[in-house]
Amino acid sequence: MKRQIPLIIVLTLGIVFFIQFFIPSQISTNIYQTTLQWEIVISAFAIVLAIGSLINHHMLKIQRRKPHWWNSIVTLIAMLVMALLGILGRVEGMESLGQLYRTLFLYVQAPMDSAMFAILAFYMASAAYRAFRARSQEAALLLISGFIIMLGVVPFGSLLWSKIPDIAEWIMMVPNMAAKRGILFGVGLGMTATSLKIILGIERSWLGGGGK
Amino acid sequence: MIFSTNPWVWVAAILTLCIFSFLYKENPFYRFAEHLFVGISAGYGVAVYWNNAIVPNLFVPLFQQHNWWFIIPGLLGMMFFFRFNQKTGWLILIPMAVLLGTGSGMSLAPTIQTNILKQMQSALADATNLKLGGWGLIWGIVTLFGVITTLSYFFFSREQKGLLRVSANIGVWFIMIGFGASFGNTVMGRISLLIGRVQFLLTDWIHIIK
Amino acid sequence: MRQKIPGLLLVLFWASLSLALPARQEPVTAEPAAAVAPAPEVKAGDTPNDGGKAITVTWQASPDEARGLVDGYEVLRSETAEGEFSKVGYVPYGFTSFDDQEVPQNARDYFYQVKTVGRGAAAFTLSAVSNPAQAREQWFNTARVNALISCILFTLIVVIFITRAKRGQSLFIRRIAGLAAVEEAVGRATEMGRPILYVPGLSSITDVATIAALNILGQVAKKAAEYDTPLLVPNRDPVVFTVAQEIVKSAYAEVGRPDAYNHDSVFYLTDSQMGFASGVDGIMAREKPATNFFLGMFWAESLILAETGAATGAIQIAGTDAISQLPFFITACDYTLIGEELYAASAYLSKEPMLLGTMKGQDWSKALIVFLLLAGLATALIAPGTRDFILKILKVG
Amino acid sequence: MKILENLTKINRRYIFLMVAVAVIVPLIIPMNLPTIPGKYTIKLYDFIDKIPPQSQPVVIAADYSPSMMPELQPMLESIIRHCFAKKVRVIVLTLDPNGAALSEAALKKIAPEYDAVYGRDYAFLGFKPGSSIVMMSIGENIRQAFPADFYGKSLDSLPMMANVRNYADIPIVVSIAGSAITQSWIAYAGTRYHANVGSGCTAVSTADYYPFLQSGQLVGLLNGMKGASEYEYLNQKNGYSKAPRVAGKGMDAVSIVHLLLMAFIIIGNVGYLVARHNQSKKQGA
Repeated sequence: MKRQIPLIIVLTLGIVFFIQFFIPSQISTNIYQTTLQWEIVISAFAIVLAIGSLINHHMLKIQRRKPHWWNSIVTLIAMLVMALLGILGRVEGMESLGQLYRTLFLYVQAPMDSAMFAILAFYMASAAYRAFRARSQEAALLLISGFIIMLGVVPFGSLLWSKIPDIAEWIMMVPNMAAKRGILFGVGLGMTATSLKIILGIERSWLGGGGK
Repeated sequence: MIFSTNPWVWVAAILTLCIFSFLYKENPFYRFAEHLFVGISAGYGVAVYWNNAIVPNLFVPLFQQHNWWFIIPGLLGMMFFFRFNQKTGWLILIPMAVLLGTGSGMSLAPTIQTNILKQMQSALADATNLKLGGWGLIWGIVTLFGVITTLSYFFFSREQKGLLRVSANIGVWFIMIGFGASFGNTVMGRISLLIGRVQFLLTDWIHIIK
Repeated sequence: MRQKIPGLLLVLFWASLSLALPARQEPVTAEPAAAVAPAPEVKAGDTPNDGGKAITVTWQASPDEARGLVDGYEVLRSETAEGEFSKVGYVPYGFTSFDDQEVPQNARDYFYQVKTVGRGAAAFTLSAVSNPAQAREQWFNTARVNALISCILFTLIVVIFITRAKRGQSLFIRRIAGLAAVEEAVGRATEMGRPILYVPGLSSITDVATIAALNILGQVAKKAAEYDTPLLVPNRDPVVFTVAQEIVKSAYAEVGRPDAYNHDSVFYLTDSQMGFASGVDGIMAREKPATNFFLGMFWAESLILAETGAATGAIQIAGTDAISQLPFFITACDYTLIGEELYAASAYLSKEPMLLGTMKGQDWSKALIVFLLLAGLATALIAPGTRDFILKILKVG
Repeated sequence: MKILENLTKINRRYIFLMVAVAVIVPLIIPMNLPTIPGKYTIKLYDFIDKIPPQSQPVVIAADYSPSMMPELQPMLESIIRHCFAKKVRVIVLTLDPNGAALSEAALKKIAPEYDAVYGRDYAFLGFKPGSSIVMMSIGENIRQAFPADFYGKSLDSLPMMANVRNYADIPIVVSIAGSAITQSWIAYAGTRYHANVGSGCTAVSTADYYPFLQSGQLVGLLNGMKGASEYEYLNQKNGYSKAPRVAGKGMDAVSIVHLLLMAFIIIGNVGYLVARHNQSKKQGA
């Protein structure tokens, strides 16, 4: 029973929305659009569980005085302040809170966001140094094509041989495109098969414990 | 050196440096920034869910437009809360089933369209474009050949022997060349992001660069 | 090159224009220009494959278009053949059809006229009135027949192999390098007395990669429970977080160690992509997990996670169907499941006949795609006339 | 030989340090590395260069938000400089809600350098939501999409707009963006309304546009920081700009980091091959 009901729901909705794709009529499109809106609402409620977990996780650390426990206080306070400012800032008469919310986003969250992104530049270097080694035939191909593309970017490459940028473009257009498409076919079939398995109730991992 | 007088710029600059300090090693400054980042972005997420999902998609239809159908997603969403009780815990499978059922049903045919039919069409269009002639056509056919060999690498139910082995190996070559190229092609963009940060530090915070 | 010539011609045209006219002159009131020829054969009909309230109008290009005297066409609509026509749209020259998307009512007659607009909007000529047309809503999208057939075909193939598998036919699945390493990786963590980190991607539950990642999480959690190795599962999506917690919990129960399950091992971090990455980076640096799993959907954070993990000396097994992120996992991780290998993983690890059957069905579909591509290539090259037809069959509607 | 083997184990912190130095130093001290313009940059530059002065305006769609500034803002600035120097009129608009402030700042900064007059030499239309709908309505009449400019003045009150109705009166639309919006410009302005379209895009998305370049649907393309610096270089070479090269400095940093990366790759491989050689000798002995 506890397994049957969810499986029946999945089967019914799966078939309904598979068929919906082929029906262009007004009612069909309305149902589709309303459902999309409903899905957003449903998944939004799960954030309560998630935040519950976050609070629980850090409360435990504080209570047990785990190493660096005071950092958990930072997380909890930051979360509460930001959430409250964001929600109350929309209420009439409290626009100044909304202003503070935007300032915090602009000068606290956004810079850290960009800084994490920028760290990628360093990691590209260390990853290339470590992994671009001609350990095998395949690794050598990875190395050579990556090298040529990088050479295509710098003026030094064109000075070395004026055809380098063209070769770089060819690599992007021919072998790279071929690999991309080949992988896309496999991914597409795998995705379709998984959707099918979910609808038919074969794929049950989401029920917890492999659905046994 | 002239420093910015805007305290918020200082906050942003110091936090940026805290994050970068991780490159040396994990340290109290990074730890502080990390916990602040997780907290503030989680709080931001809550506000976004509230302002952009719950209010426009639930409260407005229910309380302003009096569209009582929207009680359904509200109730389904609230079923997540049954999790707090051992006995009723399984009920969260119902909203999950709704999300998964609609999601799978909706994505089935479009995936076939974009990942299979569309890709087949472009692969064939490139390989048979006689108007292109010469090298253009040859590269189109080479691409198609690469697509097929790459795809053959993903045959799982057969041992990689004989022709399949040869083909799968060629496929791996294409994959590796492609990955190397994507890697090399991403470097410039990532450095540009770093340049953006350095420019912020050296222009907005310390006025070194004009 | 071909595009460049008209561009150059236009440039020359302006050049001569600017030479002929003083640079800063008020626009000359257009002299009554010669009339342009009307658009012949204006026809109207219901727009196919839609929810109604739309009519498609088609016509032939005005004979003056070839002489470069036409700017475009205005489309006008009326409720009666002789009644007042009002403008509903405009298309530039080179186009001979227009979809009127704002038809007021279904199943009611409307008439159309096309107004040829001369160069520089200097002249207008109305066409004859079209036939009456009605907007209707359709119940089947004929442009999507190819997708429907493909879906049915694929489902059939998969179902055939699933039934075969159910009947007990043994099915083979080849070794997948990254997966063979799972056991070893869990064992290593146990030996070293360090935890296992498992990131089930950053996407939502409806993403197929997430489902595959959760599937593998179940298997990894079981092994971790058997060996009594701590497991860390940080999450970004609230719904995925809930499911992951259920899966890990029941994995512990399944191997008979429900008491060893730590409720706090599966936890939620934050919704923000980079916030999540910074959090996981911190965890890796502090807890030093012996083994990292990055399976599911990833974006730019892939390399941030994988490089930090590599620096802490962990064995790393990654897998994603995000093609743009695969290069980074390949370079920074010990094993990487490429695209479909991630989905194949659950079949491989569970050895469940139904999943293996699906896998076999997918393989046959791949064979079919290869066959169709080769057949299409051969046909279109031998008989070039068939090319357009072949491409039309595959057209996405 | 031991030293060579150690080349496989350079501490990552040294790599990070060198990357940091390679980025920071060129930004402070200009290196002026050679610039060799690529063919797609030259194509776009030449196209704009051939537009007769004080005739029909170029449209620049600056559809990006602040996070893409390092790569895209220099493109916008150098195209504007090129146009102002050649007295080619410019219309700037944006379809990104966060883009208006960026493009306005660029115009306000550059216009005085060339004595460009608002309404005569350039116009700023600001942001309009709706992307593809806006592109299509410009096809009919630009006044339909933008009845007034950013400052609320009606377009008819701007002298330069007198003879501008739609794409037929616009020699080229340059789409500067880090998203797929350029593809919409190609589809709507280009294919549908026969406009010439040029592109300036982030380095990561360049590969998506090669097919359009080959088919001629794009006049030319600026590829990230590299494309921007090449355009700056062409401007400077032809005497159209005396401004310091912003992207040029960035590109110096990009080039040096690339060379550094390539050097690291070579060093790593040398070390690796030596180590392997030594190992096989040991096994042989």
